[in-house]
Amino acid sequence: MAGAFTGLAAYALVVSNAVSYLSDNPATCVNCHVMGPQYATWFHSSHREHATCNDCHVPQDNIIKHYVFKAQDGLRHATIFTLNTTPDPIIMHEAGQRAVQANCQRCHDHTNQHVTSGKISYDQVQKGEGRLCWDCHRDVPHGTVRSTASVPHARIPIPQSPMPEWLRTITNR
Amino acid sequence: TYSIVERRTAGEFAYAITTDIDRLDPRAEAWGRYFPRQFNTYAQMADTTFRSKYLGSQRRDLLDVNPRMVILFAGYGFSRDYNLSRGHYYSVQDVRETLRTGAPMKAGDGPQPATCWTCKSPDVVRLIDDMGAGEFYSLMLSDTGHEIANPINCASCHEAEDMSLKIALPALAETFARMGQDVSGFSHQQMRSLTCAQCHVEYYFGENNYLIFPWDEGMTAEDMARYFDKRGFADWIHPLSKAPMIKAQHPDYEVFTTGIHYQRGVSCADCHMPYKTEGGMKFTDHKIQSPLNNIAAACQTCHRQSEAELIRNVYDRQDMIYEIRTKLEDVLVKTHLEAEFAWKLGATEEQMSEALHLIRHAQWRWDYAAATHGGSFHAPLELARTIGNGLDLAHEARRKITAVLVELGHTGDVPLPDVSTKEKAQKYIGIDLEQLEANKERFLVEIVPEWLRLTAERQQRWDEQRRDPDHEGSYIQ
Amino acid sequence: TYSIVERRTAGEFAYAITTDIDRLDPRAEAWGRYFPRQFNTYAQMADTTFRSKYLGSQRRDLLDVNPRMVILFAGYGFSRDYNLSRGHYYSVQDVRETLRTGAPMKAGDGPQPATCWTCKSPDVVRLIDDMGAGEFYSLMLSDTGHEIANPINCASCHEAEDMSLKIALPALAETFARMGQDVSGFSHQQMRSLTCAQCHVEYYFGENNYLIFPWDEGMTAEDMARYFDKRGFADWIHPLSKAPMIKAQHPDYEVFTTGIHYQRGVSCADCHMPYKTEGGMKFTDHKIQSPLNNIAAACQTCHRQSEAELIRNVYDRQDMIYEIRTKLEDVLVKTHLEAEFAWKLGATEEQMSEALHLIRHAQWRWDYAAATHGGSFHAPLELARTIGNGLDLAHEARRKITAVLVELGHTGDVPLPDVSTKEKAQKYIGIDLEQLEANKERFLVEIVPEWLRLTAERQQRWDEQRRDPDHEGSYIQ
Ligand code: HEC
Ligand code: HEC
Ligand code: HEC
Ligand code: HEC
Ligand code: HEC
Ligand code: HEC
Ligand code: HEC
Ligand code: HEC
Ligand code: HEC
Ligand code: HEC
Ligand code: HEC
Ligand code: HEC
Ligand code: HEC
Ligand code: HEC
Ligand SMILES: [Ca+2]
Ligand SMILES: [Ca+2]
Repeated sequence: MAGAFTGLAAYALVVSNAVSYLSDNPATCVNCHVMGPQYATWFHSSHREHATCNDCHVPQDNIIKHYVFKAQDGLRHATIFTLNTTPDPIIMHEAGQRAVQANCQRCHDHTNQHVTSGKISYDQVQKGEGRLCWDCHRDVPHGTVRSTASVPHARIPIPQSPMPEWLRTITNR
Repeated sequence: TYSIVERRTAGEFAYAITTDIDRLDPRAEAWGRYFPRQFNTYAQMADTTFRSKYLGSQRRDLLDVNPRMVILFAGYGFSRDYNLSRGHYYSVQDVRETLRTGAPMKAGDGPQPATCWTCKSPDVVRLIDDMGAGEFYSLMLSDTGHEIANPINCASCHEAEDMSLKIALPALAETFARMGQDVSGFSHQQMRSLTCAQCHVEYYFGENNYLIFPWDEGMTAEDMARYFDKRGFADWIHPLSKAPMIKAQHPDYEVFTTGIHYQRGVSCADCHMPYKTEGGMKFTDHKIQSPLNNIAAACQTCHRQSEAELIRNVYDRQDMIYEIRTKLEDVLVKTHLEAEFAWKLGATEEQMSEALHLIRHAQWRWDYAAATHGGSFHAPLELARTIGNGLDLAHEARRKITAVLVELGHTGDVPLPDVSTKEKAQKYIGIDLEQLEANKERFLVEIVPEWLRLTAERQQRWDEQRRDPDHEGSYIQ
Repeated sequence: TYSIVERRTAGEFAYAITTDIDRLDPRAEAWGRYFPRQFNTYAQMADTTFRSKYLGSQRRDLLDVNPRMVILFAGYGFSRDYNLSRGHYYSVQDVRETLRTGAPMKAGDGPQPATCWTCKSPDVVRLIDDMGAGEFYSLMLSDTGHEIANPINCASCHEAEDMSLKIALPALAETFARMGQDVSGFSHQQMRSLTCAQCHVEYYFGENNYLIFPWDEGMTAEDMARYFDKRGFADWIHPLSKAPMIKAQHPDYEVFTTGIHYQRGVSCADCHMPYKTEGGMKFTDHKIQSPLNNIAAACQTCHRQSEAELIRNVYDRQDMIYEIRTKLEDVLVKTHLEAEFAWKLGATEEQMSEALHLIRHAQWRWDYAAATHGGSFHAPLELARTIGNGLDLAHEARRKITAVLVELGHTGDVPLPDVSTKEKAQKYIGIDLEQLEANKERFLVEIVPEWLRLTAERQQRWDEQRRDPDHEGSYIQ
């Protein structure tokens, strides 16, 4: 029983490419097509040349936190994706927002060092004591519309199908 | 059952499907076979439980909620019966049931022309394809009752070949053509609003009840008023004030285009038919309804605020518009009643003419704001502006009538009847609701079943022809 | 390489610079020495060339643009002189120059109390610190002319120690205290609007010209009207209609809080003092002005539309509000003049009282919308709602007066004077502009230079004390 469960879990992890969470290549995020809009908007943003998904979305201050966060997040995403309960639209969770805010500040510390916007933490924002970077920089980097409606014809790297060709032909009939 | 494996690739083979749907098939089921997701969400419109502060899918008796409308619409169908809409699924049924269509017991009976069906059913698309628009409009609603059975659905908005969006009814295309624009040149994004603009617009009946959208001078309340003035058009003469009135019907598209969402490129479908995900597939939610019943998909794709805050934003705007709209209604009601009093005292047409023109214009502005149910959110500022102008005109009209009364020797307050409830108001203007309801009941019991029988026969014939390998051409005719 | 931990502590020292600025030093230069970027942008306010459709920094004679205001403000200072503001840099100079402050040739002369200086200069902060607010307000403007010299600047909004934002003037803190709130509890984010709310708010003078913000019942036009009614307060009695009037002065903050930007957490500083980057470093642009002169920083960080489109958004809203506001003005002007006519025919107080109360309320609503120059953009819908209600009340007032006229035996139109230009209107209400201007000229030539001389002396003394190593305590006293 336990073995079967482990096996299933392993299968889900492999097939859903959850392991790819450990990589920094943006294309791995798009392994889930639900990430398509975010990829497409990022791809066309000024940040493409400077910051990958993980530069923003994963804590960068501490190596252990970095991987723990990745594992937790990756597992949740993989599970939700597998269980087919993806919320629409996807909206960043608290932990995610905390990490992103810190990452904006990490890179743009110099620019923001003499103004209060540079010192506002996620918790202060919750208390109404300031705003998140992307409250003003609303288009950075994903634009203001978080759905396929914004990028209906966006070209994103299509993930390699894990299905064998013959099986696909049959299922698709 | 889905697997992760399938869902990852599901996105790839979306709609290159060949169907055998006839483009004129007016039945949702016939199309729905190929598009189960769209059909299933479409069918959810049968549910009418949702109710927001002012709107929603529950039928609400608007005359009961707001009896002033009985006086404002006196002499016109809307003073008999006016409900909040229940949604596309009920479009045909609601036309049959409203007291505005009376009880036509035989073909050719009034009060309404076939034109009323136009925005209620894709059966109309079929009939117009067959006989032409002019011919169709010149019939009576009762002539065509047995032909019109399917509520608004797929054929109202889609091409059968590739499911692209289309303008299925003639009036919108004709209107743009008059203004030198070709609907076929509109982009897909524009079509996401223009399919709605086939119906959610102000209209009037021209010669032989021809359906026309009065946009030649522009789409604001002032522009359309000018259009009607130039043509000396009136929908009816108000029996109390004797003012030549213009009825505004749901100028949703017109008002929407003056709002910030339109200006930022947001379309009707973005809020009323947002994308939905099912098994990793994005498709368009065909349950067309109040977005307040679906905030997450309808608003939160663009706005990060909480549901509660977004709802508050909508209600705030609606509250503000209703507040000043009600002020305008109060003045208009008094003005009609005082005008009636002036006539009783022997006022002449000459004395009254200026005031009547002002009443016509003030009430038109009010109606422009009142008839567009979503407008208080779609473009609140434009409506507030229009209502502000209406208030100015209505008070001016009342002022003129007071002056006439003084000329006629009456000073001081005018004795006004009690019209504070739907019953009292309808009684005052001479509506015998019980009688109308009894007639309607007879019509629904005696006539409609026969219409439905003929429809069933016809549709069965289509299915047989479709299955018949020897049948040539369209299975619909 | 950074670590977040390091950086966050670094941030806290950002402005823990030790300066020798005295917190009461009212001179921008004294602070500016340490903050050249902020000072330089502050100094750019000297430039008054920018002009938008309705606003901007150019001085414009609003009575000339809109002579109706002369009638509406008859009997009150604003019918003499009312200009579009030029910006903080000119605040003191504009008070000296406006005809509203007359020509006080010696200390103690009227017409205005020292309270007028309050929102014009950080010298007031210094004086109040010294003598207390009550004492200061009870003086005359002319008593204190030699003490008030520096326009609004750093000391109006900042603590000297760490440059954090502060409420330097007493009225706002007192108002919140009355309502049970403590300003020191407000967050930094709120302070980005509240520093402005020290001045950009409706106010009135209570006993001994004490400065009060009438927010105890709330901040809408209706709420504040209720506040004044309860206290039987009137700023002045209108000489034509004899209505007890309330003047609305720039309720910018109040109106702003009803708009979507406030509701979404946007603060005054975001648009009027956006960040600016110089050498990759952000700082706050201290050129406080119309954001239309700086769309890129003020709007485009949040909105990706083109400059042209954003400007159009602003003008659209302003146009709509001005359209209905003007309608309201027209009715109000006629109502005052017809009321004057009724008095001339011998109307009694009893006959007129209802009408006068309505005039008071209608004009208050108009003024609430007119006096907030940015309001047509900050919260257009709230202003439209308020104007709509004003229209209803103004027409009702006019109606009442017509009824009085009929009682007095007058029917038909009232003969109205020609008040279509500033000159004609001022002549009608008995303003001798040439005389007022001549007096002002004498005041500016004979009195103001003496004030400036005393100021120069005082400020020089401060500098000497500051440089004097033996001087103890504050170099300002
Ligand atoms: C296994 C499929 C899958 C992969 C691979 C994936 N995601 Fe997700 N992601 C999801 C799903 C499903 C959700 C919605 C879950 C939710 O809202 O809790 C989601 C939500 C998110 C969110 C918003 C919710 C939150 O946690 O704050 C972010 C941010 C995000 N993903 C970033 C990424 C990044 C960065 C990568 C690549 C390193 C990535 N995702 C890879 C499936 C995936
Ligand atoms: C420059 C920083 C940055 C980079 C790089 C970045 N993101 Fe984001 N991401 C953000 C911010 C900021 C938000 C919140 C945006 C919002 O809600 O307006 C966000 C939100 C999201 C969300 C949640 C949707 C939402 O609107 O809340 C997902 C999913 C996501 N990002 C995935 C990705 C993926 C996948 C990549 C790489 C292809 C990526 N991000 C790259 C900053 C970044
Ligand atoms: C890994 C480092 C990194 C992170 C994390 C990052 N940025 Fe950047 N960002 C850059 C670099 C490098 C540039 C380009 C600077 C240039 O071109 O001069 C840039 C450019 C920008 C710009 C100016 C260009 C534009 O797109 O408008 C803005 C604004 C900006 N970032 C905001 C943000 C915000 C907000 C976040 C967090 C959501 C963020 N950045 C996260 C490195 C980063
Ligand atoms: C209150 C609004 C606001 C907040 C909050 C804010 N910014 Fe900015 N930011 C601005 C404005 C305005 C500018 C100047 C834009 C210009 O110069 O046109 C700017 C400029 C920048 C630039 C330089 C862009 C360029 O084109 O050179 C970067 C990078 C940046 N901000 C990053 C951030 C980061 C990271 C945060 C959060 C720590 C943040 N901002 C928070 C308003 C804000
Ligand atoms: C063929 C005419 C027609 C077309 C096309 C049309 N509508 Fe309608 N619509 C109607 C009619 C008629 C009703 C009222 C039906 C009833 O309640 O009897 C209605 C009702 C509605 C309602 C009210 C629903 C409720 O729950 O009360 C909404 C919302 C709506 N339509 C939106 C749209 C949108 C969005 C589009 C385009 C995507 C559209 N309509 C296209 C005719 C049309
Ligand atoms: C140009 C299109 C159009 C024409 C023509 C039209 N309608 Fe409608 N009708 C609509 C739309 C759109 C609605 C939904 C309005 C709403 O509630 O927002 C509607 C709603 C209705 C409803 C349901 C709600 C109610 O008002 O009680 C009835 C019944 C109705 N129409 C009857 C008629 C009749 C009778 C006629 C002919 C006199 C007619 N319609 C002509 C578009 C049209
Ligand atoms: C009132 C108008 C209207 C009606 C009625 C309607 N649709 Fe649609 N339909 C739309 C719009 C708008 C879209 C979105 C098109 C786009 O932007 O690609 C759409 C999209 C679709 C698509 C494309 C895939 C998708 O989900 O976006 C299919 C398939 C479809 N509809 C099937 C149907 C079927 C089947 C029916 C009848 C049960 C139907 N439609 C009734 C307006 C309508
Ligand atoms: C496709 C994107 C999109 C959708 C969907 C959308 N909005 Fe908006 N909304 C916008 C844009 C763009 C603006 C204009 C402001 C701006 O430029 O950011 C706006 C403005 C607003 C405003 C301020 C305008 C005003 O009248 O004061 C409100 C409130 C609002 N939206 C609420 C909603 C609600 C509620 C819904 C759902 C019923 C919704 N929006 C759906 C994009 C959208
Ligand atoms: C930005 C979002 C948005 C867009 C775009 C939009 N609407 Fe609406 N609509 C709403 C909201 C919110 C309501 C109010 C619903 C309520 O109060 O329950 C509404 C109400 C309505 C109603 C009345 C619904 C009812 O329950 O009776 C109709 C009909 C309607 N809209 C049609 C349209 C049409 C047609 C268009 C395009 C011309 C359109 N809408 C565009 C958000 C939108
Ligand atoms: C101490 C009082 C005071 C404070 C504090 C104050 N203002 Fe002012 N403001 C004024 C006065 C007085 C004027 C008119 C000065 C003149 O033209 O003579 C003015 C004028 C303005 C103008 C018109 C500028 C122009 O070019 O015409 C703007 C915009 C403005 N203020 C915004 C703000 C903002 C934003 C804040 C807060 C960050 C603020 N003010 C704080 C008193 C104040
Ligand atoms: C509560 C703060 C406050 C008080 C008290 C105050 N003002 Fe002002 N004053 C302002 C603000 C804010 C403005 C800018 C208004 C605008 O143009 O938007 C202003 C503008 C002005 C201007 C320049 C524009 C014009 O109106 O011609 C003059 C002159 C002026 N005030 C004189 C006075 C006088 C005289 C008094 C006393 C009767 C006074 N002020 C009392 C805040 C105040
Ligand atoms: C009308 C109000 C007002 C006046 C007058 C004013 N400031 Fe500011 N100042 C602000 C605001 C608002 C901020 C932004 C504070 C924040 O959010 O951190 C600010 C920020 C600052 C900062 C912090 C760094 C930055 O750029 O954000 C400094 C330093 C500063 N001001 C100096 C000055 C100096 C020097 C003067 C006089 C020349 C002055 N200020 C006048 C309102 C004002
Ligand atoms: C700090 C961010 C921010 C700044 C700066 C900002 N806005 Fe907005 N604006 C918003 C938000 C948030 C909304 C509300 C709509 C939404 O939720 O997207 C909005 C709404 C609007 C709307 C629609 C509301 C309405 O009245 O219909 C307009 C128009 C607009 N902004 C124009 C401007 C202009 C012009 C400027 C510059 C003078 C500006 N904004 C500055 C964030 C901002
Ligand atoms: C979202 C952007 C935004 C915010 C936030 C905002 N304003 Fe404005 N403000 C404007 C615009 C746009 C104008 C119109 C400028 C024009 O027409 O030239 C304006 C005009 C003004 C004016 C008249 C300017 C003149 O040229 O005479 C004053 C004073 C003013 N605002 C003060 C404030 C105060 C005080 C606050 C906060 C309580 C505030 N504003 C918040 C955008 C904003
Ligand atoms: Ca009509
Ligand atoms: Ca006042």
